[in-house]
Amino acid sequence: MWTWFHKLGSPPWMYRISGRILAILLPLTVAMLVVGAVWGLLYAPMDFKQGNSFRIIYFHVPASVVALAGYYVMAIAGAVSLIWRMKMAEVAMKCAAPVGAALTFLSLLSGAIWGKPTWGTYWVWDARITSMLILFFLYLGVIVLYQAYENKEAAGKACAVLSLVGMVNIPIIYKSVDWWYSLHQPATIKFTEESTMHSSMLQPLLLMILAFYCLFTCALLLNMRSELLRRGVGTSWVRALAVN
Amino acid sequence: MLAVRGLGLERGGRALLAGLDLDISSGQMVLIEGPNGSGKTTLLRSLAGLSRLGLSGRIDAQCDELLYLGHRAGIKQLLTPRENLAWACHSQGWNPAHIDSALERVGLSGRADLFCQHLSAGQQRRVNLARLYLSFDAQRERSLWLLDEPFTAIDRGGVAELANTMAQQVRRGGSVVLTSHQDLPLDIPLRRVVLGGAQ
Amino acid sequence: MYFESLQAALAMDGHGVYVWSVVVVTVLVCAGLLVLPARAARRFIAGLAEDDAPAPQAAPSVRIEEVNNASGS
Amino acid sequence: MSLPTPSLAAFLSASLRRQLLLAYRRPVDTINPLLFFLLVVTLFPLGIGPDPAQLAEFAPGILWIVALLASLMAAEGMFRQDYEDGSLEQLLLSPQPLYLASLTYSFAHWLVTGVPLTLLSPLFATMLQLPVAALPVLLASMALGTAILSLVGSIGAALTVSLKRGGMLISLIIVPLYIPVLIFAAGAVRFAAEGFDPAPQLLLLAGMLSLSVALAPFAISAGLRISVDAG
Repeated sequence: MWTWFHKLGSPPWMYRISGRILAILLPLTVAMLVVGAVWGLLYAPMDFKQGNSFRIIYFHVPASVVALAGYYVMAIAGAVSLIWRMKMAEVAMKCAAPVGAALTFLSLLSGAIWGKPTWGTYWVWDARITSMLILFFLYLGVIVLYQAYENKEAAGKACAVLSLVGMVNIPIIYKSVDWWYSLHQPATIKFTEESTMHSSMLQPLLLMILAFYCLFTCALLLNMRSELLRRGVGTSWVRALAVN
Repeated sequence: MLAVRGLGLERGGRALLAGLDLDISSGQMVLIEGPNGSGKTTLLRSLAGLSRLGLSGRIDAQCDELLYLGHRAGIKQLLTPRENLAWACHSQGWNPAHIDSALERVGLSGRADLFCQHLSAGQQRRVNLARLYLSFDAQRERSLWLLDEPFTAIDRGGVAELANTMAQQVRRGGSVVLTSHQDLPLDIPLRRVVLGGAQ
Repeated sequence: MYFESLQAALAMDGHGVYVWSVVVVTVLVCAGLLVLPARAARRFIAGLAEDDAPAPQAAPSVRIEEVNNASGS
Repeated sequence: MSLPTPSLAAFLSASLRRQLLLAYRRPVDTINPLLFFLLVVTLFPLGIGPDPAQLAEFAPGILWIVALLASLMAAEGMFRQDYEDGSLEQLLLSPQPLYLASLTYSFAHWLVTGVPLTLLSPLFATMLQLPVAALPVLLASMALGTAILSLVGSIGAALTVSLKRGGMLISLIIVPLYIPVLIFAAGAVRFAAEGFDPAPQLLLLAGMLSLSVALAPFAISAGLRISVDAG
């Protein structure tokens, strides 16, 4: 257990292993994304209330789910880096932030585009979209705080603290926004209720969610590799890479 | 009192020092020397526990009292010297009854109730130095002073008085670690740690 | 396939613009997430090969000396 | 390190007295947020029209948004002076528990910004035509809410105090965390104004306050340590 934990903290080991993981996971992810998208776009039946625009669900919901999960990944990595002073966890935290922010952005954009055919307007202060917007700000806060510190070790620590504070707050924020939405717009269109979804619609959605989780992992690993290289300037393992 | 093992310091991607072993025992005076930018202040701050970024190795402190005087005086401009020192007393558990004598020893008894913003730079430094006397009067067993350039902006008489107090602290069994550009007007054994020497 | 023709799939009863623009955005974001860091890493290694990075500087030495300037004793 | 701990209660009360004394000698820090509150409250009728019914409807939201911004403004400079003059270093070196010292800082900050805002809020509420019946709830929500804002704001201030351009950054960091307070506090006042029972929202605020009292000092302490180290 401990040797494994130790290895995880070693940059050359992580660089090598992540390369091997990516060699398998990356093609798999792309395949799942393509299959899931084609299945959802062309083969799944249409939702009769919303028509074909409902197919946006196959991109919007996976992006939202993984963006939220990504914040927890980031915060837990931050906690590990603070508690066990593990550099690798700090690298993971730093690299998870832009990936999560990009997925949150995708979720917001697809939600806005979806809003047009559904509500007739691009932006509706719906509970889900509002929560995503706040999540986007939380991600931006971490990214900008990291950039603002000149000392990157301090930046990592400060961002770990901030992401933990955000993690404690996320459930409160989500609950409060839900309550706020029910207060102001009682029982309007609630369209993405999973319970009413037919399994032929649900299956491609589940595949897409899995694909997005894999996408997050791949993007995180790729970012970490690039960050490990940058931090390892001058070390023997990075110079060995240059020779090959 | 303080055991340093394999200490390495790094700031801004530049190694300041590596593999420093240093034992500071009771009754010892240590002078950290070196050119500007050689890491004197960073070393002192890591000994105080303020600086942990870019630090490797171990620092074990076994003391009853740790007093650090840095570049930034920790003096509130809108408080009087007496009020400033009263908070220091509460924070460190010193006896506030000694404030008057401490202020007298730094030559500020007439200005104890003026706002610090009306004092000169040297006087403000002396308010800070009064904490040394408060610590001295508290007579703690294992007392460690970490002083960053304590003689800056102090006049000649003040320097002598300060050096004398440090000598007394050491004789009593306390320890002093300081950085200084000046020659010390001291007649006690000291250990010099020279940073940034040639390879 | 759910749709009868490629035209029907592209049009999606008038919702095609929205659905397919989301697809385009998703593809762009996914590509950006995967390609950008990979390219950064590749360029970094290429840059290393060109100019050999300077060896890490050893820390300056520390000298500890005992001075006994007790004048009287 | 084994340092004996001098009387904790005496230290905490001395710290609180010191913060209050400093605020008293530099009253501009206390008065500025209040003036800001007054100014912005004046802007709203000019912007959306003087119709009393309309103002009354928006009053809970306006009052709380402005309180939030005023609190944000006050939070920004909270540790700035102490960081620059070295008081923070001395605080970190003190053998006293930093957790309680941080809590004292936030409490003092609430006393000099949150409490005056709370006390003056009925005046501003009357200017915005909020029904008198809602004033007690407004006071309660302000007292609870500004305390949470002070604690959460301290986290942002602690994390950004060593940065040169901390001002913009602290808004980005802190505003998302303020949102639940805004929703429940403005909701409580709105409920009271419309004749519903605001107790659940006030209880939720109280719960959030307990949570922040318990957890925020950890984040504040960690933030201060990082900032002093990075400076």
